Order: sequence, then structure tokens, then C-alpha cells
Amino acid sequence: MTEATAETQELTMAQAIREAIAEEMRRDPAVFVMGEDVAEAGTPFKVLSGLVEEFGVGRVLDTPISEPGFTGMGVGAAMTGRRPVVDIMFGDFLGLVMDQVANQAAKVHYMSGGKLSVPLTIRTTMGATRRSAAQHSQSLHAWVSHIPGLKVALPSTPCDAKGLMKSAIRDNSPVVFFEDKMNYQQRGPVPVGEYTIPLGAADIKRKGRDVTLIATSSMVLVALEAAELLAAEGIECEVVDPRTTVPLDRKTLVDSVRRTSRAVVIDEGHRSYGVGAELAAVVAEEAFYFLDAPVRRLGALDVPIPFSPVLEDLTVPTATSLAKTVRDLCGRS
Amino acid sequence: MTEATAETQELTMAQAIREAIAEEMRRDPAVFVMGEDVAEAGTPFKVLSGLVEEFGVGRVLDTPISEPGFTGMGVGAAMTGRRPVVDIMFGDFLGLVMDQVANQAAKVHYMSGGKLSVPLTIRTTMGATRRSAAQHSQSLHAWVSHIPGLKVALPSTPCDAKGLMKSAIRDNSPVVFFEDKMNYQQRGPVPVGEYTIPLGAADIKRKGRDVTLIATSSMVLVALEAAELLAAEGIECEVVDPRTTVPLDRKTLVDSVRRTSRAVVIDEGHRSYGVGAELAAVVAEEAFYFLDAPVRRLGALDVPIPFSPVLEDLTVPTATSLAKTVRDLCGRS
Amino acid sequence: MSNNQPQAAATSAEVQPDWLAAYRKMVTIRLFEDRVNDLYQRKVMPGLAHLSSGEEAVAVGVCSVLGDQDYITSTHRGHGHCLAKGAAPDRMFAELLGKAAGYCGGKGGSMHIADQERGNLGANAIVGGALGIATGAGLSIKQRGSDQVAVSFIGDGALGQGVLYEVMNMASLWKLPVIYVCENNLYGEYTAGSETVAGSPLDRAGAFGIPATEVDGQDIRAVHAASQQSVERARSGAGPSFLLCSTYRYFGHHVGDVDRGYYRSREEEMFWRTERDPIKLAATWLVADGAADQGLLDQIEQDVGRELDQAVEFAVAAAYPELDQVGTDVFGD
Amino acid sequence: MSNNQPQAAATSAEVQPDWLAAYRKMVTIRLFEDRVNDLYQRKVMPGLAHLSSGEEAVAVGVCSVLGDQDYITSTHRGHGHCLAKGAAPDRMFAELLGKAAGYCGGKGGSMHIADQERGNLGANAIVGGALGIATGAGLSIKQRGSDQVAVSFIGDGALGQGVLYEVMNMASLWKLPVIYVCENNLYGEYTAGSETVAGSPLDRAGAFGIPATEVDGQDIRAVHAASQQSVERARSGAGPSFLLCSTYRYFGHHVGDVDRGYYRSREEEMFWRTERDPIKLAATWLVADGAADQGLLDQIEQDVGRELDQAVEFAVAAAYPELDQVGTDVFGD
Ligand SMILES: Cc1ncc(C[n+]2csc(CCOP(=O)(O)OP(=O)(O)O)c2C)c(N)n1
Ligand SMILES: Cc1ncc(C[n+]2csc(CCOP(=O)(O)OP(=O)(O)O)c2C)c(N)n1
Ligand SMILES: [Mg+2]
Ligand SMILES: [Mg+2]
Repeated sequence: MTEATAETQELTMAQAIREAIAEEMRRDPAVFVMGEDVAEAGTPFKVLSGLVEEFGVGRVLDTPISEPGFTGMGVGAAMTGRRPVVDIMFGDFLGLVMDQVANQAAKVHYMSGGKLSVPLTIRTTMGATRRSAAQHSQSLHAWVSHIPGLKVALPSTPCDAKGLMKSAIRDNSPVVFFEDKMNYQQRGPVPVGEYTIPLGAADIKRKGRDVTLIATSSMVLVALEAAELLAAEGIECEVVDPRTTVPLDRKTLVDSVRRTSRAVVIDEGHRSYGVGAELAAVVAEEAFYFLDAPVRRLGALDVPIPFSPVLEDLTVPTATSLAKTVRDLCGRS
Repeated sequence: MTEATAETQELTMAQAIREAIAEEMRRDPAVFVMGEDVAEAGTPFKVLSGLVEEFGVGRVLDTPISEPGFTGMGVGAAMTGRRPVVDIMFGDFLGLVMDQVANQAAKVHYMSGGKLSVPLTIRTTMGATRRSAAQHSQSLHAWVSHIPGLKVALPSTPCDAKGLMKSAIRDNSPVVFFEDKMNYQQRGPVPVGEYTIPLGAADIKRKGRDVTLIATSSMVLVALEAAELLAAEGIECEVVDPRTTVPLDRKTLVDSVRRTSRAVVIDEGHRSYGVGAELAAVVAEEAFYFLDAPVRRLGALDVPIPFSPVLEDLTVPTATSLAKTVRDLCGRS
Repeated sequence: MSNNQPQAAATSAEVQPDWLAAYRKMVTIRLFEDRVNDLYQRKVMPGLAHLSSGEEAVAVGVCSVLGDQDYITSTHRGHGHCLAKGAAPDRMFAELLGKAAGYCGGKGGSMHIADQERGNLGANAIVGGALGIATGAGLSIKQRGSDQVAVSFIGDGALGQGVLYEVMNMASLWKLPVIYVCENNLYGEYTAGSETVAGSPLDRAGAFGIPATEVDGQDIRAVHAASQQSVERARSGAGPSFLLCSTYRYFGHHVGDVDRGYYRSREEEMFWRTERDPIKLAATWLVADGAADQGLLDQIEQDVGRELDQAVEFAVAAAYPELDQVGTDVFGD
Repeated sequence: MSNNQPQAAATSAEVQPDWLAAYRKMVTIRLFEDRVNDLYQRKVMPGLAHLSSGEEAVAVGVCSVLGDQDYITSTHRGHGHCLAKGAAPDRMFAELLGKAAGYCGGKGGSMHIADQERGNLGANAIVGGALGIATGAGLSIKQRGSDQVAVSFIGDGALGQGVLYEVMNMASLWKLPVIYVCENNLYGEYTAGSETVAGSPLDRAGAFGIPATEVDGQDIRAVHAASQQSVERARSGAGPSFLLCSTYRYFGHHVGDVDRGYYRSREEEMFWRTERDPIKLAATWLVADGAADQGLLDQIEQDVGRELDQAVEFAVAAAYPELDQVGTDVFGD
């Protein structure tokens, strides 16, 4: 974290993200926002409320419902002197733009031998349990994390969201920034004044000696809740938040697991072939000789997210399911 | 394998795939093929040569260059009584169709509570080292393997390709079928007459007691070559080919590793957040108490595939690099 | 054919629809949506829903020329299409509440209701997401040599999605029996179509060789007549057509969109409700033509209201799915 | 501005281009492609390449009204565009051979040459893949208030890609300085455009409010004149335009496409080569107008040939990239 101040204010995640974007737009006239309903509406989640009033429609562009088109335009604008922040309303719509993201944005710098750059930020969402059914509930960060050339951020707190967003906008690589819809109204302390958080630095959200919980995005909150439950039972969890899957701060993850000898990975993507698999594989490989038990993984069930609340609630890891996994792992069940 | 015969013929992978599709088209009038240049041209790789002559343009449809459109049409045709085999010429173009594949094809059955089905096969390619550069060399099977509702096949031999393709076409789920471009001309024995290979059954391509090489698609050949080299040095490798990433035959993989106590996963997707991560995580978790060493992973370097041959050749695992990894793992270096 | 259809089979152009049945269907949609809104406000319905009040004449007019064997695809604003195609309100409400008795066993919800028996291939939560499906259904019809047609309902927002032009091109090339029905309600979410649509939507379809007609979407007779023509064209093998129906949604984008003054005026809303209401307009000429008197129309409204109240009761009392349903229907049988 | 441009800056509509320089540029492209074919046949060039012989007048005619500050995006058939925009043949050949001295350090190859200094934002191996980039460059120009223009070269095959219509819509809405130049060479790979294009491409652009003109792509004067108009329109803030240039590729789809009788006839090829050759046609009127005599034209051809031979020599002798280059340029600096 650069230039952090001691003073803090309480902000929601949505407010923190808006502040980050507004500050960067003030700082650099090349920054602009484009996407569906981003201007007067300020997005359906109201994350961008107020921006068009401050910066005008020239820098906060409402687009047609043309994700491939305007994402591609974001790439082109980024290659020619702008720093676009492109809004993909739901992470589920990434399916429409993977060509632009993976074949164009991610590869332009490399294919041009470093001559062209794509300082593009793509904001999108993740997270289920909003009763939004299968096409509006996915957490697809595994797709972009797999593509070299993209950086991927998944903030879990308002403070991290602001600092990471500012870094994302200033970064000269395309960054895909995942916001968990369930976190938007969550409040937390955010330093007053200018600061950034580097992409590629994990954060230990809670110290503990018995087991490491490697958690991403909203699953950090789940992990902290589980840690609280377990502390009462005498199991001390260390909660590590990678904050970015690319670059991945392997060292912080692995060092923690080497200390605790046990690890559970919790991520809201589908369990199979998800981000959790990489995180688990990394610690299982690099902390192998320190592990007292297999690395466990929790993720969304491998089913499309169902609408019915009674079913949907079964698909996502909870503090209870995580606590149970930890107890098993520590031989306490 | 059902109804296998003892008699075999030598076929290339391309021929085996063509035979499978032709046989299924003869067997079931609902099967048809659509894609770019699939008819007279028989695809750029000539995999489908001869089909239009036998089945006519009504069942072998040349499309415009409209991957999202015709993939979506494949979904709709599948939902209404057809069994389309949709051709996505290069796996890299999956970026254009992930919405149709992940949001539509994969979810229709579940979202409709099992009422509608999507018996769709999507053929596409993978594999580098053809000097085709970053947008024509990717192996993106991780993307689809992550999406519940899709089955994913990656044959490594002509025999498997034929048997798996026939199962894919008959399957009532969408199946994404990855063909390694470098394997098309590779020959192998194929049983004469009717047979299928079930989706979800791994195959042990070589028996060995010292280390398990879990390899997919063309990496099976790399693994077999490495096993040959290592056998000369007294290291006996077992080569296990999952054949499908979904469903995944965890048991065969894990049982092998429990026997050998050591495992290396080799897959041609990018190493990070790739299919190899899942395979490694599965065996590291489920064979944990049997492992003598960390599970190693080889994959494509985490860089866009460069054009220059001297660079491209560095990006993909080879028998040499694999053999070296195995020696290290077995303490023989 | 279903008795719920105003006209059982549109085999002859001469048959006049049962206008009273059509009227009743429009009233059903209107009162259905009122109850959905109520269920939302009373927090009985999970999630959100997009009401089609005000747009009844399009759904009912188009479906009045379709039989059960014909296909439709629908949108996020799909209750009207579903009812017009003959679905039963009780099972629809059950779906909206996530109950096992719902059309999709509660797995789909408002945005994914499908009713396979009456050819409803499903609502879709991806704007333009069903265009491929409908066009593929058209291809399937043509391949099977049946005389069905496929109708794709889309919003004006879908004019922004490139896939529309891809599938219109193929439908035109191959003379597929597909009818694209664009419900132009002037807005996509919170943004006016005038800000997102360049040129002319009619010309767009025309440029792909597809006859395109502007239709007064508030006049069920106009919608019926235009649909009749399109269906005849489709059944005769002459190919696709495009209907641009001007209409209006009375409620917000979804049930939660209450403060909408920033994107459209109360006056505009009042104008459509008072001057252009499809049900009032139909009532006026039904009475004028002597087809009904006000007493009969009032009676219809009361009857429908009572039926719908019973349907709501059924749905509220219905059971949630068994928890093991979360894992079924992922793959086709 | 580059001296390589026939016309340095197109500030005034009155300035006539230097037709002899344009002629020389066309000859350069022709002889360049001959050498590429030769390098392929002699197995000196890795991979494949798509030759633009026969299409020289489009590339040179369009670029004759552009300056270095203006942007182009190019296609898989991009050598002509690259040369016409002023790139040096020696560094281009070096790129095609995967050498460090190439425009992209050997990482891009034929399908990804970019030349940032002359505004070439890159060839693209995804059909239609650069349309977003060019349109985004147009947006960037408009935001920056500069008087550049962005030209997107596409093939007729790209008419199939939905993203074209998405970006044309936005370019039209926002009056972006973009020119879509469609090189209609009658085929996409091995399939005739007549089988894949319904309706009228000109009307398609027109339906999005974009003036569209059919241009004889074999007559450099016609291309020049039409481009001039489009560029003036763009620079004046009036918005995008669309040029449909009829042309022909002399060679196969790529250098390996030799037996092509199944999709086009020798007679057709001969007709274009003899009757419609852009270089011959230009030579005829240059001589008739007294701007050159045959001796001068022969001299140009000889000079260019000699230069290109030296360029080939340079590239063949040039060094491959250092192996550590495989890992650089993945992320922006
Ligand atoms: C591909 C995609 N982009 C964005 C959205 C979010 N969204 C849902 S409905 C909607 C507006 C659709 O407008 P229109 O097609 O006119 O239908 P209407 O709601 O007016 O009936 C948007 C943008 C989506 N569901 N899918
Ligand atoms: C999205 C996509 N689909 C398919 C291909 C394979 N492909 C390469 S070139 C080509 C034909 C392109 O035709 P056209 O645009 O007319 O350009 P031309 O080759 O005629 O210059 C195709 C289908 C591709 N590169 N990208
Ligand atoms: Mg609308
Ligand atoms: Mg072409």
C-alpha cells in the first residue's frame, strides 16, 4: 500500500469503487468509463452514481447492449492513448467478450513485441445467492485467470477494492476486476486520501497458527466468519486473501501454509477446474513437505446455479460448511 | 469400450474422426454437421472430406463466418430434435462462442428442470507448434471444463477419437470435443466395426510402478516418449490418459497414483489455472497419504504463444522436459 | 393444439381468431403481472422479475397464429409470451416462487421459464441469447420437413447484439421459417433506444433480405394480421420475416425499478396507459363491433382474477424442491 | 509524415497523389508477396501466410490519403496494408521469418505484424477481430479532439461477424472518424461469398446510418477518390463510412492452398489476372496520360525487386530472438 494514511472513513464497497474511479478520472483525463446504463443510471447497482454529473457524457458513455463491440472498442481506445474502464454488468456476460478479452486485449502487447499496450480495466461482477438464476450468478474469474497477459483482481473489502481499482486503472496491462454483488453494501474502513494497493500482493486478513484458509472475494468474509466460530473451539485459522489471482503472490500463500501445515481453499467459482484448483495445486506442491493433511477445496457446486432459494443456498460455501471442513481437517469432528 | 472387435485397421486421427461422424450420420438421420468450410473443402484440415459427397449439403452445411450465430443455432437445433455436430475451426475461436456454449448449451437442461435437452457436439482444435502464433495455437479446454453441464473430450489416439466421438454424438448433453491439430496425421490401430468408448473412462496407456504421468491429448504421446526414455534408465512410468476432463474418472487417476506414489500432470493448456491444476489438485488431495513427493505439473508457458519457432518451441512440454521433471521427482538427477 | 390458443391452428388465412379468447389472454397477462408485482412487494417472490404489462397485444397477437407445435423463444420479460403460448398460471407462479411444481421444478425462475409441451423453448436472461436457439429451431424444422414455425421474441435492446445479424443472415440465406418479433418498448433498462440505435431497425432486417414491417404493437388486430402474413410466408418455405412492434412497458425495467423519473417521464407513462392501452383499445372495438358488451368484459376480468388468485394460492402453498434436486438435470439423460 | 506515403497529408481535397509513388507501392506489394510465396515453398518461412497479390490497389489507394498519424487495423491478409502504410520490407520479412529484427521481434509473425510508428495497430488472425480496435481508436481520436482517422480493413468474410454491426452502430451514433474498408475478393477461405452473404452489404452499412459506396478495387484512382471522400467526412466530424471494394486474390487462401479447382475456376482466376490487374490497369493509364513510359515502369519494377531481394537477404541473415524473449512483453510496463 502506498501513501496510506492512518485516518479512515467507513465506506461501502460500492462507494469505495466509485471513489477510486472518480479520483483516477480527476487525476488523468485519459480515463473514461463505458458500458450499459453507466451514466444517468450509474449502473443497476448504482456503483457509478454521480460520475456522469461530474465528468459528463463524454467520459461516462452509455453504450448499446453490445458487449463484444464496446469491449473491443475499449481495447482500441486503450491502444491509442486512453485508459478505458469498461463495464460488463454481470460476470456471466464475459462469455460474449472472451474473444475481445483473451484474443485481443491479452495478446496485443506480446504479439506486437511490446510496442503496443492495452491499459484497459474491465469491471465486472461475480457471486450468487441473489436469486438471479443460472445466467446471472456465475463467478467466472477462472476463465480470465487462465489467459496470459491479463491481470485479475478480486477485492474482498472496501479498502482493498479502492486501492486495487486505482492500481488497475494505472496499470499498463488489461486488468479484469471482479466485484462481488453481495459485497457492494458491505461497509469497511477506507483510508482517507490517496493510496493504492499493488496488484500481486496477498493480504493476511487474520493471523492464526492451526490452519490456513485461502479465500477470495466474498469468501474472505465467509472465512473470517468461520475463523470466528472455530476460534471459540480453539482452532486458530489464518485467513489469507490473494487479492489478485494474476499476478499471484505465491510466497505469502505458501509461507502461511508452511507455518500452519494445513490449508483449505475457498472460492466462489465452480469447484472443478476453478481458481481454487490452482491455489490448491500451488500450496500442495510448494508446501508439500510441511503439510499434515491434504489441501481441501470448497467452491460452488458443479451445477448451474438454480433459482429456487432452497437449492441455490446449497451451491455456495458457507461459514458452517467451511468450519466443518476445517474441523475434519484438524481431526476435531 | 462396447462391441470392440479384435480386428483392427490403421487410421490417422483425422480418418478415425471422419469415420465416427460418417457412421453416426448413417445411423441417425438427425445427425448433421455445420461450420465454416466443412462441405466441399472438408475443413482446412480435411477432417470431413467426403462427407458432403455422401450426405449432401442438407446435412453438411457451410456457414458464414458467424461462430456465435451458428453455435447458437446448433443449440436450438439440438433442442428440437436434431443432433448437430458444430465445427469451430480453431479452439481459439471459443472466445466468440462462450456465451452460447456456457450460458445456453450448458444450462438449458438444468434451467428447464430437465425438460429440454441439448444433444450437441462441438468439435474444435487445440495445440501449438504449428507456427500459427498467438490466436491460432491455444488449448482452451479449461474454459469449458469449468462449466457444469458440458462434457469435454480430448482424445489422444485414433482409436479413442473414434470411440469418443461416437459417444459424444449419441450423448444427450453438449460435448466439446478437442482435436489436437498436431495429431491429425498420427496413425494408430482402430478396431474394425462398430464400437464406442464411454465418456468418463480414463485409460492406462502404459503400465509402470514408479511414477504416474497423467497426460491429456497430444501430451499422452509426449508422456509415452518420456516413459520410453526413462524405462532405459530404470524408471517405470505409468501413463494415464483421462480422455475426458468431464466426466473425470478420478478413481483411475487416484488409484494409479496411490500405487506409484508419485505423479506428474502434463497438459497443453497454459499451466496456470489450467486443466492440469484440477488434475493435480485431485490427486494431491485424494492420494495425499500415498504420495512420496509433490505432484508436479507441466503445461504451456504462461505466455501468449509466440510465432518465432525458437520461442514457440519453448512454450510446450516435451519428452525431454518431462523426463527431466520425472528424474527430479524420483531423486535421479 | 391447445384450447388455450385463441385460434387452434392457423392453417387457413381466412379463419378469424377468437377475439374474446385473445382478449381474455391479454387480461390474464395483465392481472398475472399485477400479482407478480404484489408477490415481490410482499417479499414472497425471491429475486426480481420483469413485467410485461402494457405489451400484451404483441405476445397474444403473435401467438394467436401459432399452434402448440410451433416454437417460440422468449426474453427476460417473458411472462406474457409464456401465457400467450398457453402455459398454466399456477405452474408459472410456482416457478416464480422456486417451487417444485413450477415448469422447471423451480430451477429456472422468472427469467428461464420454459414450457416444452407448448413449444416455448424458454425465456432467456441474456439479451439476444435465444436468437440462435430460435433460428436453430427453424433450421431443425426445415431439415425435418415439418410445417412448424419458430418465433423469436426480442426487445429493442437486442438490436445491439451482433448475433442478431449473424442469425438473420443465415435465416435469410437458408429461407428458414423464423419470425423475429422485436418488442420496441423504447427503452433498454434505463437508456432510451434513441441513444443506442443508429439508422433504421427495419432497414437492418431488410439489408439481410428479410421483409420487415412496422406494427402497432398496441393493436392486437394489427399484430395478428402481420403475424399471420409472416407465418404464412414461413410455412410456405419463403423464409424469415421481421416485425418491429411498437409498444410500452408500464412498470419499471424490473419490479424494483420504481423511481424512474430520470429516464422517462410520468407524462409519457400516462400517455401510453391511457391512450394506447392494448386491452382498453381492444375492449372499445369489441364493444363497438358488438362482439361483447362491457358486462361480459367485466365478467372476464373477474373470472380471470379469481383463477389467478387460485393460481397464486396454489403456488404459495406448493412445496419447495427436494434438496437433492440441486444435483439432478446437470447432464442429459 | 512518412516519405513512403504517396501523399504526405491529405489536408486538402485538391492535392493529387503522387501516382508514380502509388504505382511503386503496388509493385512493392506484388513482388513482396511473390517472395513470401517463394520463402514458403523453399521452407524458409515457418507456418503459412495469406498473400494479397491482386488486391494492391485497395491497400495503396486507401493509404494514399492517410498520414502516419492515422490508424489502420489489418487482417490475416495484411502484408499489403502494412506496406501501403509505410512499413519497411526488411523488417517485415524479418517478422515473417520469426527474427528479432522483425516489427514484433518475431513474436507476431505474418498474421500479427503491427507497426505502431506508422499507425498500423496490427494485423489480426480473428476474422473481424480488429473491428472493435479500429472503432475504439476512432473513439479515442474523438475524445482527444485530434483530426486523425481510423481505417479498418476487413475481408468480405467479416460481413458474417456480428461485431461488425455492433461497432458500426456505435460509430454511427457517436459520429466516429472510422472508415470500414471491405475487401470483397469473392471468397472467404474456400467458400464463395454468394453462399454466405444474404441481402446487400451496402444496405447493411446504410441501415446503420453509414454512407456506403461500392468501389472498383482494381482501379487505384477509384479507391483513392472514394477514400478521399470518406477521410474528409471523418475529419470533418461527420462520422464513419463504408467502402465495399471489389477485388480478387490471385493466390490461394494461404500459400498452401494450391489445388483450388473445387471452389473457383482457373478461368475466373485468369480473367482477373489479365483483365482486372490493378498494376496493369494503372500502367496503362499512367502511360496513356504521359505520366510515365514503359521504360520507367520497368525500371521501377527492377528497382523494387532489387530492394526486396536485399530485404529478404537481411531477414534470412538476421538473428532469431534470444530465448529469454519468450517470457517478456506478457504484461505492459
Ligand atoms: C447480454 C446482456 N447484456 C446486458 C444484460 C442486462 N440487461 C437485462 S435486460 C436489459 C435491457 C434489455 O432491453 P430490451 O431488449 O429492450 O428489453 P426490455 O427490457 O425493454 O423488454 C439489459 C441491458 C443482459 N441481460 N444480457
Ligand atoms: C473468427 C474466425 N473464424 C474463422 C477463421 C478462419 N479463417 C481465417 S481467414 C478466413 C476467411 C476470411 O475471409 P475474408 O474475410 O473474406 O478474407 P480473405 O481471406 O478473403 O481476404 C477464415 C474463415 C478466423 N481466422 N477467425
Ligand atoms: Mg426495450
Ligand atoms: Mg474474402
